[in-house]
Amino acid sequence: MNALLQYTVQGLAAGSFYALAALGLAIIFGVLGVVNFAHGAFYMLGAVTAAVLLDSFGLSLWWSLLVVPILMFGFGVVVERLLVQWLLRLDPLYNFLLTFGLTLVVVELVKQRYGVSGLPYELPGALRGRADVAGVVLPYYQLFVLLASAVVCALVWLVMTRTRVGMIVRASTEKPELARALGVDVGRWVTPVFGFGVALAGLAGVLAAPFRAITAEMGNSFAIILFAVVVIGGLGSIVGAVVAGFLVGLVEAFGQAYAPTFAQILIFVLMAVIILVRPAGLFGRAEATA
Amino acid sequence: GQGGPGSSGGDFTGDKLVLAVLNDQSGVYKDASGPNSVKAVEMAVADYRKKYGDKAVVDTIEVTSTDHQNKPDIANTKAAELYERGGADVILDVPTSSAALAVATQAKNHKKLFLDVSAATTALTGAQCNKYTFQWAYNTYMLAHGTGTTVTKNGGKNWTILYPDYEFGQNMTKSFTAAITKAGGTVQNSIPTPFPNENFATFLTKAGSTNPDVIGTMHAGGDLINLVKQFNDSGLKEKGIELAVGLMLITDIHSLGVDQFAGTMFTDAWYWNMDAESRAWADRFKAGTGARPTFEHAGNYSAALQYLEAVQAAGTDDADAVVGELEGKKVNDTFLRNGEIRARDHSVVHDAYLVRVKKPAEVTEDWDYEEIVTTIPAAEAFAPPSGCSM
Amino acid sequence: MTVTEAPAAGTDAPAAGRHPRRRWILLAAGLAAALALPWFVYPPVAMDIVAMALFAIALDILLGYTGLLSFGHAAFWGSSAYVTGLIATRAGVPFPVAVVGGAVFAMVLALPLGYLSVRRSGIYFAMVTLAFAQMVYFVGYQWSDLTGGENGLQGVPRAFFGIELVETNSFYFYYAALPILLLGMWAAWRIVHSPFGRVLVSIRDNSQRARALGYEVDRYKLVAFVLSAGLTGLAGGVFAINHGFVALTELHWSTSGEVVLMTVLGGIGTLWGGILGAFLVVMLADYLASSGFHGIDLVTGSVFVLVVLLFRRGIWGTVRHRWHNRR
Amino acid sequence: MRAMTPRVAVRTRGLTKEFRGFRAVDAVDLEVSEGSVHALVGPNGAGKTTLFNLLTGFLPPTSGSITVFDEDVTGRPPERVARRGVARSFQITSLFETLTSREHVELALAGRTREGFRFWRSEKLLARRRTRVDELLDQVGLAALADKPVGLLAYGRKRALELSLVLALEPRVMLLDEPTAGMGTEDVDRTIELVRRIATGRTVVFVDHNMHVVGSLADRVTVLQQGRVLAEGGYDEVRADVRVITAYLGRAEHA
Amino acid sequence: MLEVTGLTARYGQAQALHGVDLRVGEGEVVTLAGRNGAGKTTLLRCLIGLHRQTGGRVEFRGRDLDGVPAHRRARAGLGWVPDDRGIYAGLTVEENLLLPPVVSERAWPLERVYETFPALAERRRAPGTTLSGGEQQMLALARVLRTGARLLLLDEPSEGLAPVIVARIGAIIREVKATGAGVLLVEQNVTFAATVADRHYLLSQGRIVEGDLLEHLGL
Ligand SMILES: Nc1ncnc2c1ncn2[C@@H]1O[C@H](COP(=O)(O)OP(=O)(O)OP(=O)(O)O)[C@@H](O)[C@H]1O
Ligand SMILES: Nc1ncnc2c1ncn2[C@@H]1O[C@H](COP(=O)(O)OP(=O)(O)OP(=O)(O)O)[C@@H](O)[C@H]1O
Ligand SMILES: [Mg+2]
Ligand SMILES: [Mg+2]
Repeated sequence: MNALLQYTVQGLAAGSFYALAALGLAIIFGVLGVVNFAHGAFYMLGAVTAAVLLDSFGLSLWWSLLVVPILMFGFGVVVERLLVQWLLRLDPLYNFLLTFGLTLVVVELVKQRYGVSGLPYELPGALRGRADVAGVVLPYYQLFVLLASAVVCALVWLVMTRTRVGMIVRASTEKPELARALGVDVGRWVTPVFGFGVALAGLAGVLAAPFRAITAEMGNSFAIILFAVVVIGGLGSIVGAVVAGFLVGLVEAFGQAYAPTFAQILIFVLMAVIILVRPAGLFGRAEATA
Repeated sequence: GQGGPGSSGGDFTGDKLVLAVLNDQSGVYKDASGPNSVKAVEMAVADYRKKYGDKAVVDTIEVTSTDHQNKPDIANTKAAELYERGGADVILDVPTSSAALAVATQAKNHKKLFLDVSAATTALTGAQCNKYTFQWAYNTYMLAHGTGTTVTKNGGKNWTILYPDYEFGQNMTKSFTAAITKAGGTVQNSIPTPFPNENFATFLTKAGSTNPDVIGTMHAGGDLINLVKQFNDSGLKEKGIELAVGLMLITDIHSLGVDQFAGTMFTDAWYWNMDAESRAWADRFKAGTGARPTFEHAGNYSAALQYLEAVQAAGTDDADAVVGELEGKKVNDTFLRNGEIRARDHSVVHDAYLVRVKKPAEVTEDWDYEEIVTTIPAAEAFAPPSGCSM
Repeated sequence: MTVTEAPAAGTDAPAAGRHPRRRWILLAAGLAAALALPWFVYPPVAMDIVAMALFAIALDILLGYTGLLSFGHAAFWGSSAYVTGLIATRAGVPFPVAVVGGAVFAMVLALPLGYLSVRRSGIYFAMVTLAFAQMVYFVGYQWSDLTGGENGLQGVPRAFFGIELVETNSFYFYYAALPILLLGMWAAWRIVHSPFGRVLVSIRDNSQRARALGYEVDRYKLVAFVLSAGLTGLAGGVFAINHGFVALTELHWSTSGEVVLMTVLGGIGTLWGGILGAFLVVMLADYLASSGFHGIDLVTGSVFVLVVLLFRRGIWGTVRHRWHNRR
Repeated sequence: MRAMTPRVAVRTRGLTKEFRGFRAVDAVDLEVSEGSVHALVGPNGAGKTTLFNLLTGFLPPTSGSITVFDEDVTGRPPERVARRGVARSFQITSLFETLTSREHVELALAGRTREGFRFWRSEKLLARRRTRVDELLDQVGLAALADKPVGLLAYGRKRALELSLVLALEPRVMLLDEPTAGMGTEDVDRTIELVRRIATGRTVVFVDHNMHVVGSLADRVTVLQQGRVLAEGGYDEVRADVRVITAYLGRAEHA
Repeated sequence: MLEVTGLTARYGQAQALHGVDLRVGEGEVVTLAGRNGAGKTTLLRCLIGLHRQTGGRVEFRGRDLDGVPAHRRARAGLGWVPDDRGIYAGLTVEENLLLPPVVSERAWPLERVYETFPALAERRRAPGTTLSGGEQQMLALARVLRTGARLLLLDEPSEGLAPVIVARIGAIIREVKATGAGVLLVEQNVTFAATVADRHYLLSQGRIVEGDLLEHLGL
């Protein structure tokens, strides 16, 4: 029983990273129609930036949680202006390929600059330690990650569904020409949204920094699992991304506990099953007919 | 060139000697060997020249470097190309077991030398050994045996092993289990983990649930760092459970910081600050590269140097003649202590070291991370030859 | 927010070649180039180029002509390589037989994977194939008794009716294996310029409409998928024999990405583009590995970005487009 | 022309389609006799296109059944229905952007054969029916534009091509969704002529809001409203129906 | 209000508009008729700024529009109803209505929109594209009315609509006209056009041609 609870907490904590990053991926897809292959690389950049800031300026985790997403936002804006925007009106596959190429470049550059063995990162004192609740060990940091990710996800969901910004942003993507002809300044919105999605990935990266190996390659397998997450949740569905993120975290934890050999395959099997049973994903809208 | 004084032109194909470093210049093993291995080999060439001066049997010595990108298929093609077209007399380094095994096959087919430094698989000197392949620095047996035996003898009787579920991890686990059992300990549980993997929380919970004295991890690189970070955050350390690491390089400690690893034990093939001779060499190395050497860098230096010595003795680059010079030779150099190039299986055996990672307070300079606990004599450090027929 | 069925090829890839005479000239030139290649390029690398070219062409049947981006073709390439290697190692048959065995296996594997994948289109298809390929990769990984796991399948022989020259010399081996690959390319060419190819294009442009005309879209996609996998398998098998060994890399998603790069670089929906793309990518990798420049991904990635941004039609496609619009 | 007791070409029983609780088509019983021209009219959103989608298999019904010449086709996929001789045009133009008009018609002609799977044959196989293709294109006035990719054609031309594709399938039952939408008066009249010509010996069901078209073509008219059949009968009969006037035609048309 | 002189436009090599002259005054409803492919849609897209003009001049309320981006033109009071209706699948009916910004005091409040189009009120929470073709047309029209555009550019608004709805649209156009706004109505349904329009233009192969409209169309 304790073990079950323990695995649940660990699964949710692991799911926090997926949920946050997948949320960014889903928003970018929902708004720009871009499946951002580079999302894993942006997650990695978030972690690396945090590590570099700590090393060079002694910037603590708390500051990094604020500063890195802002930097990543700026980076996302540059990427969108420089690259992504030119392909927005084309088949989404082009941006998939573009960001695939971008991933190779970014990962390689980080490798060249910071080596491959990883960067050190220290957990701040306040978050060290753990609570022991009836035999279930709850490290403070895992709880913190869980909380932070839940709050951010909820906020984002509210913005996208309840505000005019969210609405404009959705319209701008679906038919950018028409939106312009209706008086919406599309260019003003697409870029910040992309930046925002990137910032979310960066935030996930910062949260992961004290907890995971900070290497240039850290985003690679993460990205593939993220795809599974958004397919399970339904591409472009914000709720779906978050729920599926936590779900995949749980599947991973329980898979590792009870079928370690198949733990990796399990997530993809889940994805295959979802595709067959509910092709649009748990929360996705079905593709229109005729 | 037409051969200067002392050269005996005709005995060298193309009138020159080509040492080809084939390794990962850009991927995960870049820091551990990578470009600095090339530097180490160049140091060996310089030292050889200095030592023999006019008496050197060959004038022109080239060092080339090739990136196998950690892909065994590229390693395979490149090795063939180096032997056939690049004029390579010897290939050095080659991390990643799969790549090393592929290169060994090429060495055998082309009847040219291959001195492996950075790959750990015992297959190179076991089932897949051949006349032209040598394993210079270490193997999984050495790693497991040193740590498993010594830690158990020091009181860590009950073990749980976490290993990445691929051949390296499985081999390491087998070797560890054998060593631990032989030393009087028990392995309660060995838990495979996916590879690569980011999230070890569940595995650590499982590993800790039986309250072992030691958790042994057979992970390397990024996985190892993930695991250690999560181990430190899991509370297992406070429960008095120790962590022993199967394979670790000084670059891992450097990247993660000493305090994360403080107290962790592992077996090293060489440490740059272990004595004055090593230190002197490491200082030269640092002057050239700006970094401290890993044992793989030193191993490459040693392999290149001994190869050149053998060429000097043979007076030719003919592979069979050089192999003849190398086989059975007893050597001592910067890297090899009490070394012997075993003729039976081409395993280069030498002293190994059980080391402990220093506490942050004990660190007095950059890269000063290790403290040698025990020196494991060459005869014990490596397994006797088995399974090799050339 | 719906996923468009639109083709990756955009709207300017013509349905089929409409210039038969020029086609024959090109074919002759291509054949001559293939025959001359090992004189100029290290033969095993030359062999890689041709094998990769067939791989890219096979992918293009899906990407360019059916509008399906498979990001998991490494599954067929790699599994055929393994099966070819295993047949060659264990049965000792002449290598063409082993290669055909590998290709057949790839097609058999493509049946269930294709059956599931073709239910989705557009970007979903890319992600689903990527995921399935990842599963195949893990299976290859875990099943190390058979595949050798991390170490790969070592020592695959090159048996060829006891003709020693071919078996030991990669220059002669090239000419022994070339016909298999050329046959595969010819098959691809035949497929896209067949009635079947026309239906594929119509599915790419508008699958709903194709259904209303009576075409069972999913079945056509599946057949295209299996054919593509078969040709991929042919290429992967030759590749395995050429190298004398098979690595897990062949199953890895980076291999899937690499072949997509070749196809896109050369030009989607052109076939010839795949050949050109394979040539450039393989030569580049080969050159960079010994150039002292470390960071092949930097180059590969930049090429990807530039091509997608500036020459979406790919090199071949751009040239052809210019040619068409010249008048 | 018509047989004494015409067979029923299309019959639905209690056909219903719900979208998340919203009934777009509600228990529709429809009978279309063989060889007749049957118009489906009704206000926007009445469920006409949805009914077409059900009849052609593009949507599975929530309940109810569909038979074509006494064969149950309920729930069959579109291509299977098409092979039973039921062909449709689309309200929103739906073509293959990179193919030419000629290639479209060739594909349509091959749709009922197995030729599409012949990946080992040359595509010249499809060009065999050249005269038939030319004839079909000529019928809709596209002969001169036959070799232009349809992506470059104006909207009205595309509508005409839609029609020729339906014709090419030589269907026993033709479902035309607003065949004259977006056409100028001249083209409308030409289309009426065309439909009348091809309707001989075939069964036609069509949707159109142009009462002129309905009046010129339809033997029978079914009026749908909110997914239900509001009225059915001959054109004049339906036109005079008070319920139809209030719900659909309005005063303007009445005048 | 709108002055178009010598407007030309092309698609690649092909010239689509060969110098169009056209004028719409305040409170005026002007029909633009012409056969399929005549260039009507192209003309409207040039006016709203989605297709680049290659020559000529477009003046709206005394201001030259050349180089003005589309969203500025919309804010200046051009309201476009595209031929494909342009309804957003990702937005609900109500969001579709609320998307464009209000540009003048003439704007219809939401209540008035729903009163006029009860079908939209009923389905306000449904995704826009689940509406039927006709409902979508109404939504597109309602959307520009809500912004209070000064000049409506309607691309075949009666296409595919039931006569009763067409009549209603006629009434709405008259209402718009009464508020002083102008309407440029692209229409093939001449019978309908005749009931609302003050003047007619006939476009043929990218040119405005002289003569009586009805005669030209053979009526
Ligand atoms: N994207 C395009 N590329 C090339 N030519 C085009 C394009 N769109 C339209 N055309 C051509 O421009 C001309 C005018 O087209 P336009 O759509 O403006 O006509 P229209 O009068 O609106 O016709 P319809 O009544 O069918 O809507 C046509 O000949 C058409 O073929
Ligand atoms: N995929 C769908 N999801 C939800 N509702 C739908 C869907 N398709 C159609 N509807 C609804 O069903 C009703 C009937 O739509 P349909 O398109 O059949 O009408 P129609 O009679 O063809 O109208 P029109 O003459 O305007 O084309 C409409 O209210 C529409 O909103
Ligand atoms: Mg309809
Ligand atoms: Mg138009």
